[in-house]
Amino acid sequence: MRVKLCALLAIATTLGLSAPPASAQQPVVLKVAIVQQIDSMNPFLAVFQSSTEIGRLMYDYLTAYTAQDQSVTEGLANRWQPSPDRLTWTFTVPEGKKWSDGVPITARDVAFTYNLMLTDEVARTANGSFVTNFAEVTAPDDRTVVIRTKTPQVTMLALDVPIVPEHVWSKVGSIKDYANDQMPVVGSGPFVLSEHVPGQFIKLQANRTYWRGAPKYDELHFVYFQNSDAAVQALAKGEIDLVNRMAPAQFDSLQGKAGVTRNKAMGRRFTELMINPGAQTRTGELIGDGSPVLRDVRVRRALAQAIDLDALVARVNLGYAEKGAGLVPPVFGKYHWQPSAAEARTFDPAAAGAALDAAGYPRKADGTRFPLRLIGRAGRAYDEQASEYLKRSMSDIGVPLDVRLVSDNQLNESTTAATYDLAFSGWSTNIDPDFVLSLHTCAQRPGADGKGGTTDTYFCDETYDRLYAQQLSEFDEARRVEIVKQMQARFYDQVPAVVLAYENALEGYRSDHFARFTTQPAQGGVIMAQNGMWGYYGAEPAQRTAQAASSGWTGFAVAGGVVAALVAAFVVLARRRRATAGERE
Amino acid sequence: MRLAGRFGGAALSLLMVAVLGFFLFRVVPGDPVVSMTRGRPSTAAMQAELRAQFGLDRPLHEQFWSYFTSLLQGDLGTSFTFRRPVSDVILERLGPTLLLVGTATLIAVLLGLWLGVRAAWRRDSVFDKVTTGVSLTLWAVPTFWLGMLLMMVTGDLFPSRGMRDTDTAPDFVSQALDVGHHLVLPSVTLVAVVCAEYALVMRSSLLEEMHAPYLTTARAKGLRDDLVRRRHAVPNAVLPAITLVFLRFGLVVAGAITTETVFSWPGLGLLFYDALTGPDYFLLQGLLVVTAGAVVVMNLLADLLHGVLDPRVKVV
Amino acid sequence: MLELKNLSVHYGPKRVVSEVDLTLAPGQTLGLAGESGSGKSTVAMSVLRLLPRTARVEGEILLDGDDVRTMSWGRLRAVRWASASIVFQGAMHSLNPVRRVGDQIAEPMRLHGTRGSVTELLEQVELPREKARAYPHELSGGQRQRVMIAMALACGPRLVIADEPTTALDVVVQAQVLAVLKRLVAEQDLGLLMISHDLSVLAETCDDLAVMHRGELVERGRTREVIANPRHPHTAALTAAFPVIGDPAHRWADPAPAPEPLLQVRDLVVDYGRTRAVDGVDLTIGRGEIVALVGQSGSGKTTLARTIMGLRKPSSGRVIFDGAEVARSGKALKAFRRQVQLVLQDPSSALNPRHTVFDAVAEGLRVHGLADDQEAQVTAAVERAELRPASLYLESLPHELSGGQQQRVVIAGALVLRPRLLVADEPVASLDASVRGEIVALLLRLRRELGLASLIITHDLGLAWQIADRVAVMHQGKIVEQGSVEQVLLTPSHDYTRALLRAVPQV
Amino acid sequence: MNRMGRTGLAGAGVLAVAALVALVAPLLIDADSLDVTRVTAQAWQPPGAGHWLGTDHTGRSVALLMAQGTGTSLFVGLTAAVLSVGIGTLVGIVSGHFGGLLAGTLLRVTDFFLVLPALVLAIALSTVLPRGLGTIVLAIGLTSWPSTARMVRAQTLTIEARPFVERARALGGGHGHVIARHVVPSVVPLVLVNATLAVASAIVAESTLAFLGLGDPTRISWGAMLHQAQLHGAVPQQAWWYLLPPGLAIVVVVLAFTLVGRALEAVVTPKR
Repeated sequence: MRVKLCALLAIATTLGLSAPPASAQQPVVLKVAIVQQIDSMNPFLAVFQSSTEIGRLMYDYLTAYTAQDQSVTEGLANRWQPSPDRLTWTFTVPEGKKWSDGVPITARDVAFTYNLMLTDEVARTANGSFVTNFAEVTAPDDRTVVIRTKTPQVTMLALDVPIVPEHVWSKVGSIKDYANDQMPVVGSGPFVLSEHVPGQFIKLQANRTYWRGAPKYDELHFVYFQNSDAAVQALAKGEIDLVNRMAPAQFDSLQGKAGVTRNKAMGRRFTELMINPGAQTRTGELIGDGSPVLRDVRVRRALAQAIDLDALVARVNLGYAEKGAGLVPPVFGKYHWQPSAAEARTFDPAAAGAALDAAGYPRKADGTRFPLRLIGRAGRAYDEQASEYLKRSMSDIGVPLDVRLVSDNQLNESTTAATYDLAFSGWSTNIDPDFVLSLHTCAQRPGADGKGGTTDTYFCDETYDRLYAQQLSEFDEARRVEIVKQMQARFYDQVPAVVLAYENALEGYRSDHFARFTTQPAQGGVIMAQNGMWGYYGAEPAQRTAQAASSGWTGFAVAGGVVAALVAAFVVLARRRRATAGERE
Repeated sequence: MRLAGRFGGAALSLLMVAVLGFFLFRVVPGDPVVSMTRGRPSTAAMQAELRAQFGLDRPLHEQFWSYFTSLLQGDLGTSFTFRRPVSDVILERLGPTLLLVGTATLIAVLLGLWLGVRAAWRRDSVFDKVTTGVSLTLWAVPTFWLGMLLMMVTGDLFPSRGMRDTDTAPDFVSQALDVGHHLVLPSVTLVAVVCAEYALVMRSSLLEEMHAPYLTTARAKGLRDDLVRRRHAVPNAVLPAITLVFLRFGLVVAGAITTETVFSWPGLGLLFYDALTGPDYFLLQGLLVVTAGAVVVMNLLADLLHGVLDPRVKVV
Repeated sequence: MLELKNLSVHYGPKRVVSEVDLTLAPGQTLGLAGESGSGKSTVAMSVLRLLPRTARVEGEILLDGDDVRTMSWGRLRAVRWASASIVFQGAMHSLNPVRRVGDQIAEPMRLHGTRGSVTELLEQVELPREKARAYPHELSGGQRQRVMIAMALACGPRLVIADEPTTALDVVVQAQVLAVLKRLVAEQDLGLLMISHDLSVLAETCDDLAVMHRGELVERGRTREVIANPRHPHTAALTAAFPVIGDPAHRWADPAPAPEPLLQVRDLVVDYGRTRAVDGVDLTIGRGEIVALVGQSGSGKTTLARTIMGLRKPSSGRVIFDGAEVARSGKALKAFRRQVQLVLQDPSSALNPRHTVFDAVAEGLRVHGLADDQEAQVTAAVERAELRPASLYLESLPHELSGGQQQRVVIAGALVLRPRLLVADEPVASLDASVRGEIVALLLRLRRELGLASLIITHDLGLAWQIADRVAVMHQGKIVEQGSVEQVLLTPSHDYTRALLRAVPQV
Repeated sequence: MNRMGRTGLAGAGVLAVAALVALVAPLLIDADSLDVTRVTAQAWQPPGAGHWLGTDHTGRSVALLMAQGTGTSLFVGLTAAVLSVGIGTLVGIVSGHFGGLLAGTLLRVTDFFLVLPALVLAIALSTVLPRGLGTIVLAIGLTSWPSTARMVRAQTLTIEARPFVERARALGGGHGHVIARHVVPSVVPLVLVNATLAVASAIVAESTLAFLGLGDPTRISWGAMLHQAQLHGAVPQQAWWYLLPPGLAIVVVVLAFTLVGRALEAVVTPKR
């Protein structure tokens, strides 16, 4: 009986092994690792970066940014015209663009989408900020969209709102409960969502009728990874084709790996060290418990001068970053600001110490001046390491740091409640600098009840606010750039935060599977997390002979062999035992 | 009477879990709305809207009451992150966890009990020493570390993540093989740790019975040694072990968190880990209620099963 | 049929059986008597080679002429149960708790290919056939023992070894089981080797008697002769330990004048949930009087004693001590407990294994805050309990003492508080026969010297005969008969008392 | 000496060494050599001369980190075990000795905590409370006591059912007397065994929490090292020298505690 069973098992195992994974006429697939969860496939609700990125592949926006230099280019609309008072914008949606189900895309779809957001509070969840200034959106005919705004708005060509098909969405009852998972999902982008298994993967098919032309491969798969470590490993093994957001060490580990090409790109992110400038509410009440000494701008400047930004970039970022200066990273070249030699604070602990002496904070008998607290996020490699350096630098000028690394939530809590002296923070910026600049205006501070604040640094400066208002209504780009730079200079001078570094986006791909990707911008740009879908859309498959998938199956063979050997041993043993039954107890 | 008491106790436990879950996660610092909108253009008005949407602006006791009443109707609330009913999100992930934990438990039970019986029956033999030594060592091994080591050692032999490849042929055999292929490392990791415990428990349980007089009776009757073991000793000794297996099964579900984290296995453990960073209150509560509920139910099952297997225990 | 030649058994360096020679012919019944540790069970187990691996067996064990020691395992398995079977001690544990008794009886039959039916076997031991479907825990002690007997007879062996088959059974049940065993042995002409510490049980059943002492066979002969004229002093001690009711030589109590009452129990009722354990009991104990409370297990006698001590709350009724009602709590109860002391059945468990003799005896002093002069008081109490010199014992731990010594420590722990009443729950039941007499004598001497009254709770009518002034018989929570020892035990008036007396095995 | 005794002794030996390392390491190790800002060695160096266990992602010596981490791991293990066993013993004795509502409630609570998946609760607790060693200790201690409570309660009930406790009561002894003289002394050995095993599981729990990134990031512990190793990509780098030692150290120390615990158990529980 037992023997029979074992034999059966053995047969089953060998059968399992001999059946190879079916692989006839395999489509060309680009497999991309994502580390962040997908919160929703409904573009009105999806707020996670990962979801937005997939949304860009499914739905085109009204306008787009070129891969070359991120300038505005054709999206669904190919022409646009503001009125002289800058309050009315007219967009033209050309003929010939189609939804993935063949229905033509019209201006009415655009108007429908914006009006849905204007009327339905839930539809504003993700992208509401783009339409708050809208007064009215209409589509006088199938080709024309007219948007009237309440006040002149410079960001009218940066409306990052996915446009959805009216013929599908007008039937949706409650936006809140709509998961948008009727596969394939009707869209206008280069790819069509065809399958989503939460926590596992997302599959998109190439949109053969895409108006810019079909992508050069068949399917795009996003595969979920719990951490980037696993993703990097999978890339090294060839299980996936594209990974981003690598840690410097992981990036280094891929050096010289056959079949893998690394892409060190300029990132959209900057990391900053916030210095609590004496947080106040909009009504001027002090809140939080920031150290009072930091209200003195001379102290903030001295602290900033004592930080060796070059060393941080070299040791913590392992060189994969640019030294920080203004609020706009160099990837968005024209708005990026660098201090002139006169303005720049060069690293000089001695000068910093002298400045503190002069400001009235001499060293005490024990060599310290005043203690400060530093909050960072536990589990973020940068914070964990940079805090060590900062601790050292600050103690060199007589400021002992109490470093507390806390959870994401606790960090948010502290920064919102202004219960910090120094804190790590960071932002991802957009092509238009408006948002990142707005974070530092007085109006962003919380109300009298301490709630409703969206300020980053609790910065409130008249000069800065005046410049902010100016740039918002400046439609001459060159002059706007100039104002934006002035704002950054002011920010740099007042130091509510020290921009530590612009981190590189570290990406890697299987160049043996995909020969080339389109980066944005063309020079030193990123493949993933673009302001657009060029990276995925422009990927060109390499000439391959065979998919490398079979290599993984050796593992099964090994396991099967072990099982078979065990079964055989068991059978032999059982036989032997039966034979000797009489002599045994 | 006793049965009613059992059910009542289980229900009370679940109720306490629900209450604890609610308040425990309300203490988690951080405003979920801030977390939700972080790094995105958002205005104070939008945040307030979101807060209202999720009922976060209401007083705590009202929130609790509405949470509680809908819980009684099986509604676990709506996940902040996924914008979908928590029960749906959890159900989605239940399958992979059950597959992993089920496979691992099955193997671990069979292997562990077998090893434990053999080791105890030949106490102090080489087999016993090796089994006990290995079991004790494995018991000391942190699960996640074992997983990482296995991953590093096996190199390219097994996939490093997830439950299946995205480009496997859709027919059943290929899919099953693919899942099996992915299942090897996580289940081996889980088996190694769980099996060790079962083996040790089974061993000590059988050792307890080794000197029982009824075994002498059985020997005196002329039974072969292995018959004495199989017919008399094991049926008695296996009872506590089976109870433990059931008790553990619930806990293993929770214990799979680290394994699932290491191997990106798309189950409840991974979901729990993700929910913590939100913090996704309702999801966390739901997960706590579900995992604790699993343990409660397993406890109950263990009790009932014990009553069936052991005639001395009467479940009326 | 069975022949033991020069049998010695060692456990490591310890020799537990030394050079025993014994033969048993078919149809013969042999009793093997001895105290605990005398090696009698080891002899029984060696017959079927059931001793643990660590045992070293020397000599010959011939079963039907074959030496069990040298048989192959296969042969041995064939011999086991078919040639000789065993009725084990403590059927609760000797039966597999998770299998039906019918299966367990049938198992050896299937194994050895014996024909027969379980039903028939059950009928032989006077059990209804449906009991085959019962699990061991669903049977009473007597029924389980009958199952063991049925099982032993399943393969029609010619030799049955019964190892303490009736220990832990009630007198009445014991009598029934012995009757069944006796009948079957006679009917089927079996050889019976019966092992017991209780001479009276062996005397009931066996024609021949062998006595073991410290691993050696000290005496062997016809049962009547051995008991009537013991040649070995140990045999004599054993026989003396089992008092014969009605024999004045075994009545050690001095006649005492009718005393004035010390403790009075009036209409006491105790309920355990829905069952009434003590049902309206009236009982009086005079100063310096020894009263025996006898009854079967479950009759409520232990509950009565606990309630008198204030360890259980009565449902109704009163306990009056020295003219005053006993308080249920607080200081008054504590004071009462100083005057009344409890002596428990099993001295080894009545002493905390971690406490030295000194600690155990001094415990009462500490509880009552009588700390001054502790050492002298403890020494005095210990010596009074006849552990002399006290200094030899004070630092000992309980497991270093023998059972008798332990019981003396318990008594010393009671004496140290100078009580006026001793409540003793089966004070000698777990003691070896030879020690038993000494403890009985000690209790009597304490009464004589200190005027200490005692309430002795026992199932053993012989003990009552030996020690008590008066006897109260308890049955189903009620006292059915009480009076002087002679009156109750010699001329019982209640049916239950008569049934009890009938069940006592006669030497 | 029997096998149990020998392995127990071996375990004790390992623990003695670990304790010594934990005590001596902070005194001998130059603070600068563990300061990422002062370290001069190259990162990710495999074992070799100079760094006989290689270096980590910042160039610190893994061997030194190991030594430094010993103290944290042992400290957390010990204090969490003391906390857990302390609560467990108290609850166990109280619920075992006193009947009635109090015992019922305590029993209910114990059962409840027994049901809760300890790891899940510990993770939740360590997110709720501020980061730090104290939190870890609390999270582990507060979630692992029920089994001790169960066991102590069972032992208390066993002891209380013994005739010698009845005798003590009959002598007039009150709750205090019974608990102090009889229950506690007989529970202590068991508690000791339990504590030893609790240390073992607390060390594993600490490493798990640290691995999940919930530990005290400013302190070096074995679990934290594994967390760092994973965070900075030790597996893809095949940096076995960074991954292996902390895990092995955990295994060895936990095993040592377990062996000592089992040896103690064999001594404590009477042979039949």
